[in-house]
Amino acid sequence: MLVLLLFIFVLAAFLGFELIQKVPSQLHTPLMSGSNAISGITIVGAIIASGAIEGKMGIILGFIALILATINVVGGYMVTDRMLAMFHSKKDDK
Amino acid sequence: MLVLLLFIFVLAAFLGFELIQKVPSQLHTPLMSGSNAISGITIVGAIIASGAIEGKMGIILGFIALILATINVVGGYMVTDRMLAMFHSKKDDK
Amino acid sequence: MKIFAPKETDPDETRAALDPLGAKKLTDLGITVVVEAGVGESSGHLDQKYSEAGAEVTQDRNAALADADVVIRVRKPPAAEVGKLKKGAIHISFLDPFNEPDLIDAFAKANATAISLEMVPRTTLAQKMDALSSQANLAGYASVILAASRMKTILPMMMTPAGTIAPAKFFIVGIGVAGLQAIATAKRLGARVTAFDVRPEALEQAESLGAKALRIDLGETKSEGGYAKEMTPEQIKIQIEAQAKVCAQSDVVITTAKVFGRKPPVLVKKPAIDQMQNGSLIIDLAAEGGGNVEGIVAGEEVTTKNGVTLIGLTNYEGLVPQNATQVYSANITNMIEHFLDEESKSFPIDLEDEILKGCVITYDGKIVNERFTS
Amino acid sequence: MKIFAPKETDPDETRAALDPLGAKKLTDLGITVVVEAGVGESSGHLDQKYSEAGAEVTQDRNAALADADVVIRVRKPPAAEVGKLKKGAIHISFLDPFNEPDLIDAFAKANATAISLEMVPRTTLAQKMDALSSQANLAGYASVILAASRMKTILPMMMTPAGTIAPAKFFIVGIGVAGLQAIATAKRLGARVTAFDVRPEALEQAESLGAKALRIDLGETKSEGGYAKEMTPEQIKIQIEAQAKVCAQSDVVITTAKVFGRKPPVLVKKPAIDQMQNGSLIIDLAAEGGGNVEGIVAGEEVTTKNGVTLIGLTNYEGLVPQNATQVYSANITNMIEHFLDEESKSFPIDLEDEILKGCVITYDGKIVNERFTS
Amino acid sequence: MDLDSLINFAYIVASILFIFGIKMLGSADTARKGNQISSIGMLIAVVAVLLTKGMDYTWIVAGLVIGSTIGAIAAKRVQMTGMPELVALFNGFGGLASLLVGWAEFAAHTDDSHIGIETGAAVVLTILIGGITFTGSIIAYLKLSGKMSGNAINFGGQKALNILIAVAIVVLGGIFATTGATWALYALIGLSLLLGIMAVIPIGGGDMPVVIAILNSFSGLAASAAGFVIANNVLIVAGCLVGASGLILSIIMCKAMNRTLGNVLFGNFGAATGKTGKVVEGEMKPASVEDAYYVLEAAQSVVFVPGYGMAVAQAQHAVKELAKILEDNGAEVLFAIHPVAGRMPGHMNVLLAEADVPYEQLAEMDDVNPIMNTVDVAIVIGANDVVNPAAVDDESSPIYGMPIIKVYEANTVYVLKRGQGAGFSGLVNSLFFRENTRMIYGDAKETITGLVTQFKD
Amino acid sequence: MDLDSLINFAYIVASILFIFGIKMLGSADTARKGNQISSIGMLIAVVAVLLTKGMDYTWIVAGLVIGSTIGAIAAKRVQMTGMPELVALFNGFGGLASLLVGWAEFAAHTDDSHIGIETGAAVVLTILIGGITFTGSIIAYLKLSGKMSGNAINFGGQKALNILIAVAIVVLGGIFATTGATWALYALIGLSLLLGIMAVIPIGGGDMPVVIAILNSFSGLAASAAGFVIANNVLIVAGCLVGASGLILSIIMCKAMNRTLGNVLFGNFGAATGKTGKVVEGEMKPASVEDAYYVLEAAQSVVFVPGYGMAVAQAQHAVKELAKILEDNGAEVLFAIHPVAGRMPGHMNVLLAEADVPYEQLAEMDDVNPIMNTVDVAIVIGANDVVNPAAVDDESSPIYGMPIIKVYEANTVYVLKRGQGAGFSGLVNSLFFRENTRMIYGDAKETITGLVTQFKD
Ligand SMILES: NC(=O)c1ccc[n+]([C@@H]2O[C@H](COP(=O)([O-])OP(=O)(O)OC[C@H]3O[C@@H](n4cnc5c(N)ncnc54)[C@H](OP(=O)(O)O)[C@@H]3O)[C@@H](O)[C@H]2O)c1
Ligand SMILES: NC(=O)c1ccc[n+]([C@@H]2O[C@H](COP(=O)([O-])OP(=O)(O)OC[C@H]3O[C@@H](n4cnc5c(N)ncnc54)[C@H](OP(=O)(O)O)[C@@H]3O)[C@@H](O)[C@H]2O)c1
Ligand SMILES: NC(=O)c1ccc[n+]([C@@H]2O[C@H](COP(=O)([O-])OP(=O)(O)OC[C@H]3O[C@@H](n4cnc5c(N)ncnc54)[C@H](O)[C@@H]3O)[C@@H](O)[C@H]2O)c1
Ligand SMILES: NC(=O)c1ccc[n+]([C@@H]2O[C@H](COP(=O)([O-])OP(=O)(O)OC[C@H]3O[C@@H](n4cnc5c(N)ncnc54)[C@H](O)[C@@H]3O)[C@@H](O)[C@H]2O)c1
Repeated sequence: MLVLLLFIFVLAAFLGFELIQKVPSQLHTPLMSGSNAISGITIVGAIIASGAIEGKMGIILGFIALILATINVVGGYMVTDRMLAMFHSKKDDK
Repeated sequence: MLVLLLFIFVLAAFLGFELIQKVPSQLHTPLMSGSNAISGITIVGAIIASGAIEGKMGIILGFIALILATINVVGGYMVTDRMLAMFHSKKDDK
Repeated sequence: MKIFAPKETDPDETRAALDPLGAKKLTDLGITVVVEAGVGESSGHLDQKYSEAGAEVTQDRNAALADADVVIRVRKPPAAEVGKLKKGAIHISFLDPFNEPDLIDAFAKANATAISLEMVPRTTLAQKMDALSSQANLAGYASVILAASRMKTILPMMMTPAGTIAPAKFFIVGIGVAGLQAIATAKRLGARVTAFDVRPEALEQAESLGAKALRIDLGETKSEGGYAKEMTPEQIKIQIEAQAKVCAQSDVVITTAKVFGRKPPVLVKKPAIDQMQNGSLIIDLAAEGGGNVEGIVAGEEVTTKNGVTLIGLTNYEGLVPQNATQVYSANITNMIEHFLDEESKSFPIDLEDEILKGCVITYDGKIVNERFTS
Repeated sequence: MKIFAPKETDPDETRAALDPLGAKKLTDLGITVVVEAGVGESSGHLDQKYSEAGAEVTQDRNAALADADVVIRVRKPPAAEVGKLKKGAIHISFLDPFNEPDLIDAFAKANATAISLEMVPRTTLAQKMDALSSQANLAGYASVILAASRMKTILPMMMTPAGTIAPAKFFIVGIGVAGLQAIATAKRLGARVTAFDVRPEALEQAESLGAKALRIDLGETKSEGGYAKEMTPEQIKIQIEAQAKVCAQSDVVITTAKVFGRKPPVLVKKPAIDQMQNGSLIIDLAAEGGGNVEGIVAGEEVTTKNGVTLIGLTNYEGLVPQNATQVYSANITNMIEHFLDEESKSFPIDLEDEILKGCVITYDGKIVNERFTS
Repeated sequence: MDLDSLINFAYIVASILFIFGIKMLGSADTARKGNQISSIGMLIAVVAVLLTKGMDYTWIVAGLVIGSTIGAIAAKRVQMTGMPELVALFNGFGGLASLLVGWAEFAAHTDDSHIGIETGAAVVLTILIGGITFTGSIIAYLKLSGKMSGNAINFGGQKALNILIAVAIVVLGGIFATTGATWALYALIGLSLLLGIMAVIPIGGGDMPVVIAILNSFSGLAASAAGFVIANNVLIVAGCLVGASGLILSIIMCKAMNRTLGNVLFGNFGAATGKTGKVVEGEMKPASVEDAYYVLEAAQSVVFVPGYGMAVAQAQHAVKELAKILEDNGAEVLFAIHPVAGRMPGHMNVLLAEADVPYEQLAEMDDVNPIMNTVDVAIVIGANDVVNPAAVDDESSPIYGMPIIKVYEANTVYVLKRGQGAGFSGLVNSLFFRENTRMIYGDAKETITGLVTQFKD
Repeated sequence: MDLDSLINFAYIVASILFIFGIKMLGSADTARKGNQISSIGMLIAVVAVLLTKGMDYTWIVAGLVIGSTIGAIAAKRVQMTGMPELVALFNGFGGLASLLVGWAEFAAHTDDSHIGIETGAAVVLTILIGGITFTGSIIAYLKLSGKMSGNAINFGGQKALNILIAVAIVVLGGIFATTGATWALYALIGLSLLLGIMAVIPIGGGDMPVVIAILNSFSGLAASAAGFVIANNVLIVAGCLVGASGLILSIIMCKAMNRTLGNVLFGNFGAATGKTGKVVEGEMKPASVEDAYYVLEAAQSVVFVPGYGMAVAQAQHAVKELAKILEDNGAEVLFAIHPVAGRMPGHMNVLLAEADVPYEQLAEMDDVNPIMNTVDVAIVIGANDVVNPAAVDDESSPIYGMPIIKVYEANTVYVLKRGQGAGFSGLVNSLFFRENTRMIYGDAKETITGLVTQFKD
């Protein structure tokens, strides 16, 4: 099981490296921000933790984690979208 | 379990797509030949099958598979290397 | 075979029919070459160079004329000299056959073979003998250099600390060989060039040299065999009007529009000239045949009241006589080499041949060329 | 303030000190402008154009001279006319001060301010008034056009069905303003250009225009203030020898080498000329000061025994008089505008000013320029 | 299909969407769509996990609502200029969340048995990476938002202290992983947070974007580590994707700044004993051809200012081609010719005529200066003196009073030159130090050809 | 670590090596090393699997020895020219091996219980893909080696038959996966093999390289499917990598041939009722800029032959630049100027002088023709009549007798033109159909600029 997870990890790592090849500098910030939102995937872990039926401590920690992760996800996607919208409208102008 | 394997498969597929970006036409054949050798990885399956302790039919099939896969692997790598060696020496000439 | 190149009789002619290089080539082919003393004087070739090339330099023109199998020159011969030719001799030169029926008759009468270089067909194969092209090319260049040396201004644009000098504006009418070279030369010197021709493909060619093509809708204007067809009077009228505006803005107008075998059309008329600036130039390369410009005088220079100078030289290529002689001489030697019978060292006239069919005017005592037998 | 531009007295001079555009600019600045009738004749500007620009056209030269606060012209004035100037008047022109001590004294005696345009310092700031540069630039262009119109051959290479015409070979000695423009113009026309200068940075500049730089090891050859230093006799000798080979292969040699304030060095000597081909040209832009070429005669044309023509015009820029006048006029008006006191509409002479310190020769009855006070 | 398989299948779909999302974010045309696709992936992952059997939704709903509200408001309210610091802040939250998830898993492990060495190690990694991400991001946020000085902070013994912390973390991590001792966990949390602070304070404000990119990569790794803790694929994949792509991105960003990653992160770090970083006011800012490409691509008006360097580089043909491309791209293009540009009168005219630049595009200095402030991009090609603002604003300069082409009034100025070489006059050019000027070093022809290539790709 | 973990860890390492291997194979400088790295990966995987507990090595050793011997000998013996077909053959073996592995797993499943729908489906896929790969590759091998006509084979009802086979496979696959019926398996095997044949025979010999690339991708997928059957990661990963990269590669290859994948695979397939494919003897062979780049990169002598098309395209500056690059690359470069090239005497001279091509590189026709047969590459830029061999070898041609530049004597000729346009004379140019001529369509300037870009990258 752990081996499979590791396998997945390794493949994902390579894939991550290959995905980003040549990014125009104007996109550096949006890309960072967008992938930051993805790293909010930890929200899934937080949901599992805060949805637990027992273990007060765990639930509390999970709850805080959930709030933070949600901020990261929701805020992250929205802010990225705002940036990109701005970028786009400038391009469409001409 | 199957889900994890699928996960692995999907990631590998994406990785495969990303790996090949822009290949000079001179390298088309060697690349094909080299990855053909890799597809001989089925040799691992063939070894497992032909190394089985029981099940005659399976062992025979495995044995044939093993021979074929080995040809593919050994021949494939060698032929690729020959091609690339030729290519290289030609480049170094000038 | 004996070839003779006499000195040109026209005092304005600076070219020669043969240069020492050509003489060498012919003697190497096994041909006897005779040149009149002083033949290359005005094109920069001393008699001595001809001797060195293996030619015989003679003072006796008449004897040489009577003796030669082939006589080569640039301009048409004086009528008097046609009779001096050996029977069956070949005479190669520009002949202006459309305007010289008497001369042609004289050739027929003299039983000489007259080859008119104007009539060499414009096929890809015949290009090496195509003297019209080789000379027009140099004429195009020379006309622009002449303009540049006569202008009170420079051609290129210059943005300098003492202000900007605007580029000179050239307008080239007729984008044949001469027109193209004129465009190329003026563009090289940095002028702004506009060009017009009735053949649409010529406009594309002008653009490939960086000129602006003036596009005038004239309806049907097809060309045949590389030459423009004569246009209808209406077409010419439309053209003249559309050109007038461009002329008014131009510092130099160069016209090169000829129509093969006919009088060149008059394309720049007085109203257009009157609108041009004081100090402008008009250079007419078709002046010899009558000119594309109203008021042009062949061989002379006229300045209008409003200060426009019309130049109508008959021989622009003669301004660069050394090169003009070089290529003319090459055209003629190419022709001789092309048709030479290696064995007998003779120039057999095969009237079935595509090229000879076009350019041989008289043969065996008759006018043989279709265009003149009617 | 009243400015007067008399007609040039030298009959060979085609330029004028002011063109209508300049007259307009000055009148717009609130200055009264007077020009002598016919001042722009040879440069293509009718008197009427000056009137239209707001200038007064006068027939009475002497009156105007006596009345003007500033007199502007191209060439140095006849000695007789210096005395006619108003006391304190400013006279702007080329003065050739190194060779005209008497003229300078005359100015001092007449209590006039003599500004010599040659002496405007070559700083970036003063470039708009730098008439040496603006004229040299046009001279460089004109010298090549002159060469092209005098040659028996064309400049560009052409590979044609009638053989290949080789490109003309130019050799430019002295890569200053005129030399650079000559290079640019010859290159534009397709010639092969070799160039030499004693200043190494000039060689790089020639290369940036596509010329081949002739590199001769001469040891130390620094320049100061944009001008070349005079070389030692040994250096000149090495140079002459190295150049001789290039000359022999060249169709045209153009020399432009001046040394500020001194006689130009003789750089092309007889042995080199003797090796050149029949029909070659040598054009000397330094002819006025004595020339870079042995045997040159200022203002004349000499053909050597081996057929090399030496041209020593004193005024190449005069070949394109309209543009030459345009930029000269701009230089002068720029200078006046630069120093004009807007309030009093006067031209105050501040001898502390970098530019005036350089170019004012006499002021207030004295020779004030450091270079001439010794 | 059973529920578990369904959830896992949803995870696969989510992962694929993340992959596409990241890929598309890397190119201008698809970036926005990419972000949306990745957000859909996130939605799928969240919905999927909510399907898990036996969950108590009270806290979940509360957490989601609170978090969404805060996130949305923050994202809406923030000024454009404040975005980078907000991203840093979000990133910190993500890191902290991962830390907490790891901790929670340990806390939920209520019976006294050891959690197992593998999970233990995963918890250690989660906490370590999450902690560094959190405090590091917070420092970055403070520096960027100006709430803390952007200067690099260095003090004696910094290096030693950092080594100490690192060693302690390794030791404590080992103890916790093997024994599961709670005290070790707490100590670890504290030290990780401290390490995050220590790592970022010595880095100057100008380098913060790279730091955020790195921390972003870390927050991905933290999520991935958390995924190992709770054995969840989508966390592993998504986190790892972010970890890897974030690393590449930060390397790319460094390259664009002509720096290396090591130089950014440790440049000040090692050599830091007492010496404080000096912030040069107005430095020459280099730019890459790629940077310029993106600005040019969006420019509506471009003015080229050629000088002697264009002649030396023989760049005129390439320049003409670039001008053509820009025009085809919808920009208005002019060539502003200074009268003394080059080394002879009309030098630029000769070159541009050779390259067949249309006369209409040649503008005189006096015509172009008045409109210069409406120009998006001015490209100075091997010109120097003729664009030196000293002629306008420095009375002590020898060229004071000379008219110049006022490129500095344009929105953005790119100066193409080979290096620090002076012009004909030998003067320093203050244009190069202006806020809106970027230097593109290298032979002008190479640079222009590079730009042309960018447009063609 | 237990043995199983160790093996699995080895698989991870092997997979990583494969990833690097494929990546490195894609670039000329690293290709050979990449192949070696991937072979090390293979070795690791094989060693790892041999560690599996409870194996009978008899057959294994025998199989390895036999296979290695055959493979090695074949690889050593083959002529350079025979390599493509050998690769096809190997590929087929790989596919067959996968098929057999799937089958063996089913056969080994001795008890009578159903193997399970998931494994069943995996077996079906393995057999299907493996079978197609095997027979498809064999056909490709036969076509390439000339043992079978390279022509496309078409017959009436082909399409219907193929659809029938496909339907049958789906049905049988369903039956087998759900019931595990052995007869269904055999039928499947047969049909898969048949489908492979049917798929490849309608494709012409010239397209075989693409077909092999596709089949290579298939053999990877077959291995991957086999991996699912025996639940083995390294098979899944390596197979899938090959599957995906092979697909991309075949798309790239199609692009280089100006074709689409669909066009190659089904071009003849659909429209094939009775009409037999016609093989034009001597056709115009298009090439891509990239192809030309690789040839030019290795060329020692290059002759440019410009014509009127260069003037129209205004390509002279780009040509000059390419010439410069080629020279810097060690090639000898000449421009062969035909006296009547262009539309006026000296037309090419004007253009090349404008671009500042050194006079030394301009060669006259008569000087260049004698050395033409020593020239590696002749590049004809928008010239047509002046290189038309009809002038030399076709007495009936109107231009017979005109001297031409004999580019056809060069090793390789690239002709740059926009399309099928004729020259001034309007004649067909047999040069374009020669064996050693490749056409690069498109505006000459674009093409040349493309080549320059290739060299710069
Ligand atoms: N026009 C005239 O008639 C004339 C005559 C004489 C003097 N001048 C003087 O010359 C100056 C002209 O000003 P300018 O702005 O044109 O030129 P400039 O001030 O001389 O500057 C040229 C710049 O080009 C750069 N450069 C050189 N080669 C290059 C290459 N291959 N690629 C990229 N950049 C290159 C140099 O910097 P790097 O070395 O760092 O690359 C240098 O800073 C004025 O001072 C003017 O007074 C003009
Ligand atoms: N030199 C002279 O003085 C002169 C004068 C008059 C006539 N001619 C005649 O002109 C001909 C000259 O031969 P040539 O080989 O130079 O030219 P050509 O035979 O006319 O062929 C030109 C070729 O260039 C191609 N082309 C046009 N535009 C192009 C572009 N933008 N990019 C790429 N290719 C382009 C055309 O094919 P696509 O349309 O398919 O692109 C055409 O096949 C000879 O027949 C000669 O006799 C010469
Ligand atoms: N086949 C060959 O190899 C070959 C050889 C030489 C020339 N040519 C071609 O033949 C053509 C004509 O050559 P040329 O220069 O000797 O021709 P030309 O001297 O007879 O005429 C000059 C030009 O004037 C143009 N013209 C005629 N009437 C006009 C009008 N009313 N207004 C404007 N322009 C007018 C013609 O179209 C021609 O372009 C050119 O296209 C040239 O390329 C072909
Ligand atoms: N600062 C400015 O803005 C400015 C303005 C105008 C000119 N200049 C510079 O001043 C320099 C000279 O200009 P100029 O043309 O008026 O100079 P010039 O007319 O005095 O001399 C012409 C050229 O001859 C060269 N020369 C002298 N002796 C020589 C010898 N023995 N052999 C070969 N060449 C010799 C000089 O170096 C100079 O290049 C140029 O570099 C020019 O760019 C600068």
